[in-house]
Amino acid sequence: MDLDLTRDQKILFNSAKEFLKKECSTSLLREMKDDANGYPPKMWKKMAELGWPGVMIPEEFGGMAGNFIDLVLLLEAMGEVNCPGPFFSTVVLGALPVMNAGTPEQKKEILPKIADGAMIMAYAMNEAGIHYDASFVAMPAKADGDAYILNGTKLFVENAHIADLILCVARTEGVPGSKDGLTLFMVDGKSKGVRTSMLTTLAFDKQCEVVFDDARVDKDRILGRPGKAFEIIETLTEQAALAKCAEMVGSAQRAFDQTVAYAKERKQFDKPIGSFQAIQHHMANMIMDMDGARFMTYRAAWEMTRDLPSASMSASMAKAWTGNATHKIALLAHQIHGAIAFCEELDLHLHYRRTKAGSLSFGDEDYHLEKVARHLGL
Amino acid sequence: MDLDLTRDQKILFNSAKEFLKKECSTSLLREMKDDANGYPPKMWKKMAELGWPGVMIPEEFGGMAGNFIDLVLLLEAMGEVNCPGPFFSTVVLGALPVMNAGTPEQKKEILPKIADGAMIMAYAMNEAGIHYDASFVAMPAKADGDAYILNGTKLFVENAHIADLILCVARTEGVPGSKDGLTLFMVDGKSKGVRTSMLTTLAFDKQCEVVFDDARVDKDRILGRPGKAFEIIETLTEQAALAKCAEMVGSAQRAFDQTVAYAKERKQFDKPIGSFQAIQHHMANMIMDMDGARFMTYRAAWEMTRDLPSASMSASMAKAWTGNATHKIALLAHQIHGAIAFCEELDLHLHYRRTKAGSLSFGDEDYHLEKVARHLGL
Amino acid sequence: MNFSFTTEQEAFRTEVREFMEKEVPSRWRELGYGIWEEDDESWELTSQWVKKLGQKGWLSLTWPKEFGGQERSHIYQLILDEETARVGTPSGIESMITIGWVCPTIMVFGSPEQKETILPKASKGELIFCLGYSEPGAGSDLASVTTTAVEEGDEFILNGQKVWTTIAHRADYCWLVARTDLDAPKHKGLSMFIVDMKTPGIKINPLTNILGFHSFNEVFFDNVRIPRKNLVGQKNLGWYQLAMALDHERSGVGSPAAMDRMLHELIRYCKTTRRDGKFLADDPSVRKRIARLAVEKDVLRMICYRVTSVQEKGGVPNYEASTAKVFTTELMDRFANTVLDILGPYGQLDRNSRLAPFNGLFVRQFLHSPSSVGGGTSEIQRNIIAMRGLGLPRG
Amino acid sequence: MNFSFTTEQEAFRTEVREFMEKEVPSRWRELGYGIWEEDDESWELTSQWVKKLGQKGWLSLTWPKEFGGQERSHIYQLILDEETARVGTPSGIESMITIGWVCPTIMVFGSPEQKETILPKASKGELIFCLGYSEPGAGSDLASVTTTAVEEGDEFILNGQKVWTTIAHRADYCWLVARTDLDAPKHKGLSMFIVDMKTPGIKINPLTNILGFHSFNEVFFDNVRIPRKNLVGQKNLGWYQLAMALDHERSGVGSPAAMDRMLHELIRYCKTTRRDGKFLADDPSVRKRIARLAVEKDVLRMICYRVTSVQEKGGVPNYEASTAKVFTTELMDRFANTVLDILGPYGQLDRNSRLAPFNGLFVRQFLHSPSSVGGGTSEIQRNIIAMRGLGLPRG
Repeated sequence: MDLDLTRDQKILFNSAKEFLKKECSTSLLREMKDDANGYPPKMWKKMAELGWPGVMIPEEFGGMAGNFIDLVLLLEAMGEVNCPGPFFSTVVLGALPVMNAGTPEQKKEILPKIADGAMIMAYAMNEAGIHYDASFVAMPAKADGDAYILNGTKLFVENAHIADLILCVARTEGVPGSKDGLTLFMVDGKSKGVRTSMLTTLAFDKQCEVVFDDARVDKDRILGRPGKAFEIIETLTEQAALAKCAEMVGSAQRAFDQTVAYAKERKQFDKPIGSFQAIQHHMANMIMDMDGARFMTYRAAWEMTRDLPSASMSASMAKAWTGNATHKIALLAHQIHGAIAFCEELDLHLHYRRTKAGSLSFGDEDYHLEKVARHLGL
Repeated sequence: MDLDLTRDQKILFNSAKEFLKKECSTSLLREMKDDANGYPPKMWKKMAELGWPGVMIPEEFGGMAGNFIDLVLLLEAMGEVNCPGPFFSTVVLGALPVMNAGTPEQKKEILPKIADGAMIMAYAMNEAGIHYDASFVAMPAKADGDAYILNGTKLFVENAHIADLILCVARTEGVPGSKDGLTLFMVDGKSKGVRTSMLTTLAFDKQCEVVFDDARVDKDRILGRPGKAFEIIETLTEQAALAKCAEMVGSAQRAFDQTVAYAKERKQFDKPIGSFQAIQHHMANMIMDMDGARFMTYRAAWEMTRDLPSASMSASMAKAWTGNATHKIALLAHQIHGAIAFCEELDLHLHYRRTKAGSLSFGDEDYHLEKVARHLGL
Repeated sequence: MNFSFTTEQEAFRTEVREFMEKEVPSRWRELGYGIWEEDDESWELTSQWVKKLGQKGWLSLTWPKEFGGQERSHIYQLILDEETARVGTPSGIESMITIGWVCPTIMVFGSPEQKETILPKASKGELIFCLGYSEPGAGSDLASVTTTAVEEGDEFILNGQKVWTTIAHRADYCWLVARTDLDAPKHKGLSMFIVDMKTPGIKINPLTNILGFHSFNEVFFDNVRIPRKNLVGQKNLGWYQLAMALDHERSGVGSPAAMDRMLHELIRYCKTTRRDGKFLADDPSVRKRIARLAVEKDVLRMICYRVTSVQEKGGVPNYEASTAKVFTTELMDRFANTVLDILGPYGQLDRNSRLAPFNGLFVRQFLHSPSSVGGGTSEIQRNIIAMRGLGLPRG
Repeated sequence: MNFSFTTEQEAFRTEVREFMEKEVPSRWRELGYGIWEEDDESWELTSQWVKKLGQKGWLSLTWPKEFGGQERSHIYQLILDEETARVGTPSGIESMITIGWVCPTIMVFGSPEQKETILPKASKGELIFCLGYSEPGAGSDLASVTTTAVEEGDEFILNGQKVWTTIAHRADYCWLVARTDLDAPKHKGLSMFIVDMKTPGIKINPLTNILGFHSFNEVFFDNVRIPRKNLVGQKNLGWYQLAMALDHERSGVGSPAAMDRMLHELIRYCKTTRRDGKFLADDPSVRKRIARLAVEKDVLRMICYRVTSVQEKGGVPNYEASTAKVFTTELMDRFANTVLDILGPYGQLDRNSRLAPFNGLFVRQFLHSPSSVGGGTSEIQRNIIAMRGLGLPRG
């Protein structure tokens, strides 16, 4: 038992932070907020050169063959700077399900492109009427000869506007509420009948509304078996929830670090504010939330790398804790900074936004507590 | 709008506190803990002379014709000293339902005796399988000529061991879960077929297990209509919940006062501990909980005196808040006192015990929040 | 003990409510409590609105008649605050500063001329102050301001910088605290001034807040000449006058009514919105969370009513007002955060997203509350509660 | 990064668990974590038990071999702590003091003779210390003790009073801090002593705790003569030696395992107990509360594992140990309180009530936790976390 990073993990983590410090400044974030794409393709290209998009992709497909901990460390580093771009939607929501459920041909087609940084992906599950439970997907996919015709509207599809490939959950059988009958389609992002428009979101991430209007998808563009996508989605949701934890941990850590520095430097009543017991106790609470979030996340990631049956509960535990914990950290960071934190320029609000948005994605506290309850045999 | 007590209310409240200061010392509590009856009959007699048991009973039955606020103030004063005895079970759980649902004859029979201090009452609703919802009462009462035969076991019946009259909820029709079919019997506490034994409880109150073993009750010893007791019970539960709030407010107030005094007097690091910000902020939180609990309780009581339709929601709001708030106060009182609070002699633990026991009686936070939700139209 | 309002008071409430329902522009209802949008158009709306209130005499409801007020009891003010908050007006920081902080202090410490110049116009909504308190080095520790006002003949020469100065770019005057004795202990060398914002030497640098609005500013004073008649009260006693102004400031007793409205809308939404197969209103956890917010909102109401109740008897609510302030701030945090949780992924949607519930109201509320430290952080408020309310010794 | 145990470590866990299952008297399982019953009979049980552990070598698991230890890694200690806590032994404050605080300090600062006299016997469970730290005027501010030890020839003459001295009435020795220099600043005049409890002049006055047990005492010292050889380490450096002992003391890394067991039993109870028409386990609010406890318990486990992880690399966990202590104390509070809420009216039932769930375990836990300030209050711990862990300046 050893809670420290290994030498290799440290190298990966530190070099990622180094890279992002250089490439992902706060002024870049400011630009990207209003940028149509939402990320600088140059940075994405450099990430690809470093092998990031292929972090978990097997070597035979051009990846780094890393494990979930490596992924978590990259996401944590990106979380620290609130890094924009297609990493999450492409790697977590794209590469992982393809690795998990793709045919050898599909893997061969898609994974090398992801590893190269040549393919951007997006994941379209959510619809009106859904918070987190995919079994309520209603959007129909009707068989029509060698193809399916998709009709309906998907929501909260991050990066749909730039995606080469959209993984879209649609119903080929059954009624909303049933786990059976869901199918995962690989839809060309540029294909006819797919229209995207941008949502305005708390975290300035590029989430889209995607309208499928008689969008035609060939029958061989299905991930997993038709009607049997639910299990793939479950696994993906678990992985995505944990990946979000890593982002939130990074984001909260930065807000925390800034606050420690500020508390040491800012003087009021002729003393650094960090010498006041009220501030000290806030910060003691913050570090407990922080450590809890980090190690719950690491543990679940570690269990995932070993395929342990406990990984599923650990991921839900991590998500149930991390959303709240990192929100509290970001909130206290604001409170300790006082009025200055209300200033857009300070960037503290980006952490406040990101941690909250993360906690609302891929299952909130309630959703994951109920999962934990089931794992506990309740 | 005026949140202060009126002159008369102040007189009642202060004289009650004065009386209890003299009559209900902490050494008395210590004795009463192991006393078979659990209270000193002399004190009860004096209370009766002051008119307390008849506080809300109309003058025609020998009472003081006060209102619910007067009752609340007496209970608050008693809460401050964790006063033992039959007041709650006799006045809140006995006099109120008789006033609410009794026939003129029943009132004439019972209320003057209560007002005199000559009759002690107890209320037997709870059974195995019930937390708070009376519709799950299963205990059967079978008609047998001019009487009913009661069989079963009731739990958490405070003062059953000394009660002259036990109000017992039993089922004359229907199945557990149904609101219909419940009947309130007035059972002679000394009658054949009624056996009581003491439960060992957190707050050292005298709660009993009562076994009804072919207990025979005449058909005219019913409060309200046969099978229609549910509404009476609902009203009673509401009143009892609010009355518990008043007790908890008193109990927490005393713990709070002791803590303020201690924080001013106790020195560590050459300063009164009350000058440390951590202690100050604890105490600021305590006073917000305290004020909230008090005024939520007063408001509900005031609305009850006016029979306002909002009183029911206000009572549930008060109970939902007060249980938690007073528990937090008592807990922080312990924490601020440190090791000394772990000493039996200090009596602080009595407040910690009482506030918790109160929060578990007549509906906990969850139960009353659900009531509030329904009142809100959810 | 009495938790109700008189028939006369209820009639006033009806009058206010009807006026509000008719007059308040609907876009304001979506803005959120304590938030006002900052562009020229919305400022125009706001200032017209304040003037309307002024014409009704509602800005000076509790003022003595000699200052053009109606000498109504504080209960009327409470009712007005509640109805203003309920209907969702931007709750006007501009009138809060001018009417809530500046004018009451002028009534006590101001010169006859100051009273005459300021009060009648302010009561009509024709004159707006900004607050020159905070500086880069003086936030919670307000007494450490370093802006100086040096006496020179019949003038004071002002030099220094203020920051977080809300609506400096709109205000007619600045209500400013500056150091007039550099050698005295820090609480004893401060004075208060009324500074005409058109005086030469004042430079305003806009700041953008995290909602993306321009609401506050840096204000630089470079040899700004203030006529002596604009000194408020006594020289070097500014700290004590300011402390009194802070006592007034800490109120905000209308906020539970704003929460009433938000709850009402939230409940309607939950009863009509299906997620994951059921109405939100049928989810036990949603029911419980909303009910808890309702309870906390009423606890806050009691705490606010007590502030009024103390005022009504001629007292100055100090620690009571601090409890109201702390509770309001923290409940607003919890409120917004809880609503975002209930809304799930939809909780992320900000204004102008087609599907944004309440058109993003709670996103803005969520962003607005954590930094609302105007009038002192919750930490400072808790110190006040402990020391003034409970008599605990100074640390 | 590694969250698992080696095969060898797992084998040790199995060994410990099997031993515990077989040897632990069942009545202990109902007592609650950190609670031990105090009467002669239970004391007899406890001291036999400690001796059994001593015979297994489990009291000195991590000690260097030169002191009779096994030089096992801290992970073995963690496993032992977990399994001890899980099975519900009274978790032995007596061995916690002697083994956890006193002996490690003796190893560093003790004389060869002290090591020889104390360590072997202590490692066998044949020798018990009580802790002479707190005094009526010295709690959180431990450095302000006023008990004096005046040097006189080859002895120190001890006068003063200690309080909250747990198991003083059972202990062989007292591990005592006293003032040896009355003129020095308060941290610089303290020394540590090993005091034989049979020395003439010691008077013990029992105190009853709020659970009704006699567990702690007042101890009076009236001209008690301590031989110079019982001075530990250097005269007047006691404070620094004591601070080190406190670093050891703050651990308690087994507590999550105790919570595992409690949760397990709670879940079984909820699945088999119907209330108000349904199984408790079917109540969404109960499910959520239990799940939250389980999450918090695992967060605590991570925090505890980190303490061990730091130790394992040769570090001294100071702020990490403080987070473990604060989190344990506060989670135990929440845990007991939440369980009482879930149990409803049944939550009031204490031991010996026929229907008391878990025979009142959680009532005792509820009573036990709020005052568990041994080793420093949560306030002091938070100061330590902020100052040592984050480098925030002293207030």
